[in-house]
Amino acid sequence: MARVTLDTLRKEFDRGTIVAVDDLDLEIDDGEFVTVVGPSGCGKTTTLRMVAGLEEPTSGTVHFDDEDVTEIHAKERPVAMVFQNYALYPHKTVRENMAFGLKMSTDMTKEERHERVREMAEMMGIADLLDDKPDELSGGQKQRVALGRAIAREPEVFLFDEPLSNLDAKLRTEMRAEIQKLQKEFGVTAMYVTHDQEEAMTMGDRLAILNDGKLQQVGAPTEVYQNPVNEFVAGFIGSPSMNFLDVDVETDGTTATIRDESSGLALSLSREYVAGHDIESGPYTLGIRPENIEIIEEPTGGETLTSTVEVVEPIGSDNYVHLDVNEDFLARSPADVQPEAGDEVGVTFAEENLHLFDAETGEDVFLTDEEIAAAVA
Amino acid sequence: MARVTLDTLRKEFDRGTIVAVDDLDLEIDDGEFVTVVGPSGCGKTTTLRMVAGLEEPTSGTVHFDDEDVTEIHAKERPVAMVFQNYALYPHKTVRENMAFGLKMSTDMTKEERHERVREMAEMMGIADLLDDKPDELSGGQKQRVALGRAIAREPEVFLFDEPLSNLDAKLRTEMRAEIQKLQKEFGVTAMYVTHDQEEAMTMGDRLAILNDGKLQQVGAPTEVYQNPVNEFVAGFIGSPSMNFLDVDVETDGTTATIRDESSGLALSLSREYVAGHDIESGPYTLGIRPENIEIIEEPTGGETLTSTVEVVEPIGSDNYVHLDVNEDFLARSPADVQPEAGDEVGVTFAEENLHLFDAETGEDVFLTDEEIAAAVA
Amino acid sequence: ISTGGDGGDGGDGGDGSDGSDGGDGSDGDDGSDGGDTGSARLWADLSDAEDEAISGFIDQYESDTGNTINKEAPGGDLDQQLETAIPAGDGPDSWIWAHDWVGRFAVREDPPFLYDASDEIDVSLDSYTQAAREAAQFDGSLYGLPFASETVALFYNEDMVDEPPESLEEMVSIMDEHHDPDNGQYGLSYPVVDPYFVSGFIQAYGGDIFDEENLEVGVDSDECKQGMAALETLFDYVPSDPGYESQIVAFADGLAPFAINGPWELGNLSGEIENLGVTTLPTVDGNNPRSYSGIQLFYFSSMLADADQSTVDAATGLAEWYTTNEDIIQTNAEEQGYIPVLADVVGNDDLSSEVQAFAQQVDHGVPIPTHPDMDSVWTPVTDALERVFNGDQEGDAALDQAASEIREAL
Amino acid sequence: MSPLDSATGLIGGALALVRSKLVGLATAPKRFSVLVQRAVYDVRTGKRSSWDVTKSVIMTLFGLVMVLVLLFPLFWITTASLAEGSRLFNTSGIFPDPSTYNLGAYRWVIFESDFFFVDGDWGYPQLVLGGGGGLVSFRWAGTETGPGALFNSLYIVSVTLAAGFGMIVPAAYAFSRRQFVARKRILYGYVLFTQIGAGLSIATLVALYSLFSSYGLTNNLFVLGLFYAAGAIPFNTWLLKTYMDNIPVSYEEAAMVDGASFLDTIREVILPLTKPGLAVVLIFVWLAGWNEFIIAQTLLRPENYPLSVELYNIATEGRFSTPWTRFAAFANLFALPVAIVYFAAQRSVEDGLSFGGMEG
Amino acid sequence: MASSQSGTGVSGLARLQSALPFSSRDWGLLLVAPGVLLFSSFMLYPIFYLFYISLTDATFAGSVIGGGAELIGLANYVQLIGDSQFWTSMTTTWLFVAVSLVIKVFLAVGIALLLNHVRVAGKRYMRAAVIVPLGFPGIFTITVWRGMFSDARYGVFNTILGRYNEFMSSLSAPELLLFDVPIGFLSGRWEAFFAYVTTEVWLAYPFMVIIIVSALQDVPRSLHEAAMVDGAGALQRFRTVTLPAIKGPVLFASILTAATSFQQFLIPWVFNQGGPSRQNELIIVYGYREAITFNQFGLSAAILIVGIAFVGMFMYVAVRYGGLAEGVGDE
Ligand SMILES: Nc1ncnc2c1ncn2[C@@H]1O[C@H](COP(=O)(O)OP(=O)(O)OP(=O)(O)O)[C@@H](O)[C@H]1O
Ligand SMILES: Nc1ncnc2c1ncn2[C@@H]1O[C@H](COP(=O)(O)OP(=O)(O)OP(=O)(O)O)[C@@H](O)[C@H]1O
Ligand SMILES: [Mg+2]
Ligand SMILES: [Mg+2]
Repeated sequence: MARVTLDTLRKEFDRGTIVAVDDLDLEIDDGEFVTVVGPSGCGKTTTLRMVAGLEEPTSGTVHFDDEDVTEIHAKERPVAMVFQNYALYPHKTVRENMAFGLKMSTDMTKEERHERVREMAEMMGIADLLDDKPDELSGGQKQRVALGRAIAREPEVFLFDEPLSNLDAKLRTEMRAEIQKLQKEFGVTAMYVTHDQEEAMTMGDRLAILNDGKLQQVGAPTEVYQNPVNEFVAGFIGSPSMNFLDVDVETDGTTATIRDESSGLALSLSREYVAGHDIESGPYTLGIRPENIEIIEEPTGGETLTSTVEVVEPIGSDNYVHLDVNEDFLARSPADVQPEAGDEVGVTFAEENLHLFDAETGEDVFLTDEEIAAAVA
Repeated sequence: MARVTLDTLRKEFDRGTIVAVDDLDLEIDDGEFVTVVGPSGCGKTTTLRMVAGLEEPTSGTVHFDDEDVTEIHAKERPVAMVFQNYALYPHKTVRENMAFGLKMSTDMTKEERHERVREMAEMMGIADLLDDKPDELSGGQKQRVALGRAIAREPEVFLFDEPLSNLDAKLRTEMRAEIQKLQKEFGVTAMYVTHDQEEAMTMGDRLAILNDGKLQQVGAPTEVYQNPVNEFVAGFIGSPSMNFLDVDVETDGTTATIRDESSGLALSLSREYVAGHDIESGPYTLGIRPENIEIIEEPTGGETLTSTVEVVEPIGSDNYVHLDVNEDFLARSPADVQPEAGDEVGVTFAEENLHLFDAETGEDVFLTDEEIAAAVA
Repeated sequence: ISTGGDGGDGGDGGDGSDGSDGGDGSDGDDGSDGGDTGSARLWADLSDAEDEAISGFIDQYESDTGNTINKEAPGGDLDQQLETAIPAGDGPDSWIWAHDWVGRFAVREDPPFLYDASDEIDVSLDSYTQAAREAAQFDGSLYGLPFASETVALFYNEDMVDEPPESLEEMVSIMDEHHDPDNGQYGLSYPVVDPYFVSGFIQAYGGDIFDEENLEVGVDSDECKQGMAALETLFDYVPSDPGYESQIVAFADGLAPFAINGPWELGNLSGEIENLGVTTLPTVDGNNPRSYSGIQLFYFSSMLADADQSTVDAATGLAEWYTTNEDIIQTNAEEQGYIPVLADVVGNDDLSSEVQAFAQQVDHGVPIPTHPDMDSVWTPVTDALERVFNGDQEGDAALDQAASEIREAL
Repeated sequence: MSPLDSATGLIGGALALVRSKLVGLATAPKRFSVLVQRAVYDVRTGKRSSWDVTKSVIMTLFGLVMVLVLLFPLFWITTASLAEGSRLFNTSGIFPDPSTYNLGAYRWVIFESDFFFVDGDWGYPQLVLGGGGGLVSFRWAGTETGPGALFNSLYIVSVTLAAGFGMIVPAAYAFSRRQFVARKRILYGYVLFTQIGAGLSIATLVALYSLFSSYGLTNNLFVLGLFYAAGAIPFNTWLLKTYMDNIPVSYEEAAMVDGASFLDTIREVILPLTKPGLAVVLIFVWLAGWNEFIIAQTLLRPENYPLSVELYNIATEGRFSTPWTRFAAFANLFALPVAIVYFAAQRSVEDGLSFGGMEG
Repeated sequence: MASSQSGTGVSGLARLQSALPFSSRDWGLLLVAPGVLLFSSFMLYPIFYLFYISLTDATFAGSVIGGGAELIGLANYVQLIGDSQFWTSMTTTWLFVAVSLVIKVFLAVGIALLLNHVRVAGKRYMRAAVIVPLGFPGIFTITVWRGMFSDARYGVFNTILGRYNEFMSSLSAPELLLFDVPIGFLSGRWEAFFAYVTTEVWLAYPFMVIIIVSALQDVPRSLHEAAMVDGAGALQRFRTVTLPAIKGPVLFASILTAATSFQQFLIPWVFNQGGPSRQNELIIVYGYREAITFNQFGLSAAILIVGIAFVGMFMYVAVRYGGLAEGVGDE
């Protein structure tokens, strides 16, 4: 219903000593669902609060469509927000909670309000809870009420601040689907803050990754997953996360070898690969996703490296194989690959699944500066 | 260090109106790690508390090795417990927190205690926090302290009540490994309550599933995953969870067909399969795990059924494909299977991956009563 | 006789501020000063019965003269109320209290507290007894008019005492008969650490606790010490709490043959003790105890200095009328136990035997000194009495100490 | 939202609370008997050992005895208020002879003292024909002597409550939620002065009187009410601030995002959530205006005396002694409503005085 | 602080309304100001005035109100320092504060624990009953206690002790266990002091009990259970879990009630005017008596100023070092 544009949005706390959000540029299309992820303290909540009008930007602007709302008070912005702890008014019944926004921001009659609330509640499957107080509800029910309350107002922008983090896994999956369904149904523009991998990957049309107040990358989840612009994004997106190894690359322009003394890794890259990428000699950080690692139970010696199995965790469909390559080196193998702890196994990975990051800047060395700039637009 | 035996353990609350734990029999071997899962309110915590001596059983006994400890007070049992909210003494430093149990239950000198605590802390990587108070610590650090406190006492039985549920995903993975490592290192018998799928599957030597106070199944995680004894266990274990369909089976003894009108499912079972299992005609609930569903993007008509794609959720390594078979019907396909929402696709699954549950009792129809009984021993 | 202060009989009027009942405008001029009728404020802190009685008289006065009297009971300690109200210009025109404040308030200047009414008073001061006359004056100024006096005398329970004792020895021997605290029997009810109550015995040998005329402290005189010794013999016969309420109950419950107390208890006690007798305090070595007596006055407040003449007339008129009206004095004596100070009524045989006993005791006694700093006397003396009563100190030493404290303070 | 609304709301709430509490109290014996029956049953069926039950019984008895000991003075004086005569002591025992118990003193307070109406003159009911709304209406004819001390007390307390709440609630909110110049300093000053108020009244009595009278403010119930409010401000502001600190800010934010204005937020969210805190403040502010008598007596003239002063006057009425039965009866009638509210509001008081958040 | 940003030229009300909620805008001061103003004019101003009086030779109320007093500098304070009664009074007051505080704390903790114990049935009603005394006016309860402490043999406490003696002697208990009735509760210095303390404790315990009970209820059960599993017995659990949890609130209540105790006036006044022989004159009584009985208003004002200063200092220290400042909050 509204395009949200953040223009060099900046928020400092404590007289500039803390830069919570650092000149953020982000455009969210009308009806788009953008998830925002990043480690704790990276400024996700602060960004959201500036969009909601709960926090005044230090500089920069927020536009809804073409209107500059930076100076507009929260209560006048067409946004709805779902808080992490739900923030349901504990003294009001579910009905009153849901009707409150309508009462405040519309001039519907009481009957109209209650009618709307009833509809909403039926849609969310909480119609028979309307007269309960929030503390009589279970977590999932509270969550639904909080959603219902937000939706009832028919906002143009939906803001979610880790709305599912207090729920258990099962409920989380359920609610996730529900939120997506509702968002699509109403076509509302949505920003969704989370630090849950799965939510980040599955929910949004696009994914924005923040670190330390700065935007790292924006893009479709699979795009971000497959082509992370830097080591941070690569490590942050994906669960279990990408394995990293400090390596040295030696190249003569046509062939190249990747080596790591401590793990005994040695990998010659194919000519095509070297030709296709602009590889230089030097120290790099190599990245490889667990699912891209193949474990050879009976090593033949031709593998990329050999290692000892530390632990094998069966997770039903697959096994996590912890390897002694470095700390937390993990491979995800099909359930039928079942080495014993202590076994010596071979490990291979295909060069097309490799990521090489600049040891200093952490940037993906195969990307041009333009590509990196494009990743955050 | 001790074998824990629960014998028809029962706990009623409110004068018998609530049966929190219903005649539970469970034997945990010396040094074994058993995870206990089940939906909220199924009696996990209550069971644990009875083992710790914090709750008095209504009937039944708890044995540590051959000693009946049912009547023994909590403070005299050789158990350590890690609480969900850590329950660190807020006014004591980390050192004092960790030393408290030693002070109470051993007659070590102060120096010995501090020495032990220091060792422990170094092992847990919290040596430099020893003089901090709990509220100066982050969640993960608190968790470590709580663990350290429990371990420092060198208990014979370790009890964990959802110890990781307050942590974020990343930290959870880390702590999980740490707990396992420590448990193995000390060889302590452990009971671990959780409602997190992944923890349940990866952590325990055996997995015990409770529902409504009753033990449903005990066994190695993969065993439980692959051979759930009933619909409850099948649905509860595994994430995303098993898909269920109400079906009718028609059989003449040598061949059999499974049908479901509403979804158009029709599956002829092979002769071998029918011969190997003792199938009768009638209504059943069919269960199939998401990863066992194959999606054919260009349906040829020979599939088990055809359906419409609702949503495709990329989760990086795989895609979740939501199908319009019934509510929440989910297939997990490799990342390269990427149908569009709205596409008509074919769905097949192999008969060896099928589960058939009695429509009434929910029990796996292929198991004999003896097998079912064995599953809970 | 109506009782004051006890519960349950329900027949009394309200205790509090009656306000005015409204002058009904009948301008019956009396002979006093002629001219306009005025209104005056009167403060009084009285028991219910007293209050009811005086209200009646005031009504009478109002309808006789057309003046209005606003009688108020400010509650709490009247002197504290006066202390603040008068300087603030919010005080009463007149108030009723015993004469012991005359000196204290008379010396106040800037602002003054009292009004010298010598020029306004038409009645001859000779109408009053000499003690009363003197009590109303200070340094030659007339600050009020007296209408009653009071002192303490000996109450006895006729069921326990056949013949009221004449001397201390007789009294002691009767007390000996009854005193048995372990079985809840006592010899005497007597608030023995209150200088007012015990002054009679201390001064029995002729010593003065404080000699007002010469401004001399006499409490450590040999005479006073002798009197103290006599008093000490009584200490053994009273309940161990010298507090007023603890004492009176022993007599009121019929557990003690004697009480030494004032006329204000007549009403209560006659309700509780069937055969109540009152007599003068017993002689000590043949000396009559010289107890302090208080003279009840209508004080004239400095409010009158700036007031309309009509107000002055209303206030002084009431005082003159009330203090000289024989009917009133007689009625008050009968009903309230007021001891008359109007010369014509004193010695009148119509008075009840109780009142006569009190009157006689007044005759033996001396008026309470009105020196402005009397509180600096009372406190050390009370302390000394407490010490002796508690057995912390000998009588003589206690009086010596009190005397030196007083001299220091004055 | 006017302070009046909130005050009536609170009082209404308080009454409801009292009622529920009294109902609870009335049904307590029944619940108790159920408890006992269950215990007996449990012991019989071996669900609980008899030692276990005995321990509970002993602890309960212990608690009961302690409560009785603690409340003994009130019990004692209440029996005194029922006794004959006016003496406090009873040489035959601690309690007066029960056969003499009567309600005379209470009758005196109601129908003769100035408690309700001056001189206890209640006026009388009157039938009015053709007046008012209907043909026949019933009304109370005013008394001749005017309203008594109760009304003065209520007037003072209303002023104190209105002024107190009007100043305490916004200030507490501001302290809890806003930053502004000198915030910490003022708050610190308040904390320092929380307790100086109590003894201050006596300390500054004369200074006060002199100041009041020089500004012509003596004998003014309204000003006195304000004065009490002033004394109650530091402590109660601080108390309420502490309470509000524990209310998550996200409720306010949620309301704001819901489109509520500042005042809406206060009315719809802050005040309802602060209820236990407000209840405690209500009680404390009420007591500040209700019980004080020294200042009142100094500043007021008799026609304006509130109940507290009247009570004190009864205590000092006799020249040397107190008419105890009347004093006790008066005090009981005076304090009982407050005590009952206190009793009923126990839960709120405990919640409102929770300083658990104080540490860390 | 950041108010300059909101732009000028907007009307005051609009500014107020458009003000973003949690930024640092000074208009919060507007909400606080009325209270500060009222408090200052009715509470602070009189204190300054009192201080002024303490610098004059005012003798009785009239000279204060009428303005007849003259400035004499610090003479009153000098006189005070030389006054032995002042020192007696100061020591007695502090002793009174200290002793009553200690007893109060123990009693209140005991009551709170008992009335929060799982085994006590109907504890909510008991708690409600126990706090009822807070609702009664001080003048009333104190007068009643005065009556109970009568020295007379038939005073309440003496009667009770007498019964106790009878009971004990019927058990032929040794003399040592008997009391020498009647005890002169109000006539002996220490007996009277004891009576004051008892009454003060009774007046203050309900407040403490409420606060402690609130604190006890905030202690998570799991802490007790953790200690139990750690092998701690009941006493140790009390020490490691309960005590630390109630320490803060107890300290808080202690500070507040101690400051009130310091200013206790009615108890000594009603009981025996600070007697016997002025030995138990708490500071306020002393000041009051100098003014009212001895007409030394200047001196009295000096005493009271010193008293107020002491309370102020006490509160300052308590707030500073007692951790109360955390209540002030610097989020
Ligand atoms: N009101 C504030 N005052 C000072 N610093 C603040 C304030 N709010 C946030 N910060 C700081 O700004 C940074 C970003 O905080 P923010 O809450 O936006 O992080 P987040 O990404 O939401 O983290 P989380 O995942 O833990 O919720 C943090 O360093 C935080 O400490
Ligand atoms: N003290 C109690 N009194 C009454 N009922 C209780 C009590 N403790 C537990 N129950 C009930 O017993 C049942 C089992 O509770 P329990 O806490 O063991 O569940 P749980 O499996 O730990 O659940 P969760 O996953 O929510 O922690 C629930 O129905 C609960 O309501
Ligand atoms: Mg956040
Ligand atoms: Mg649980």
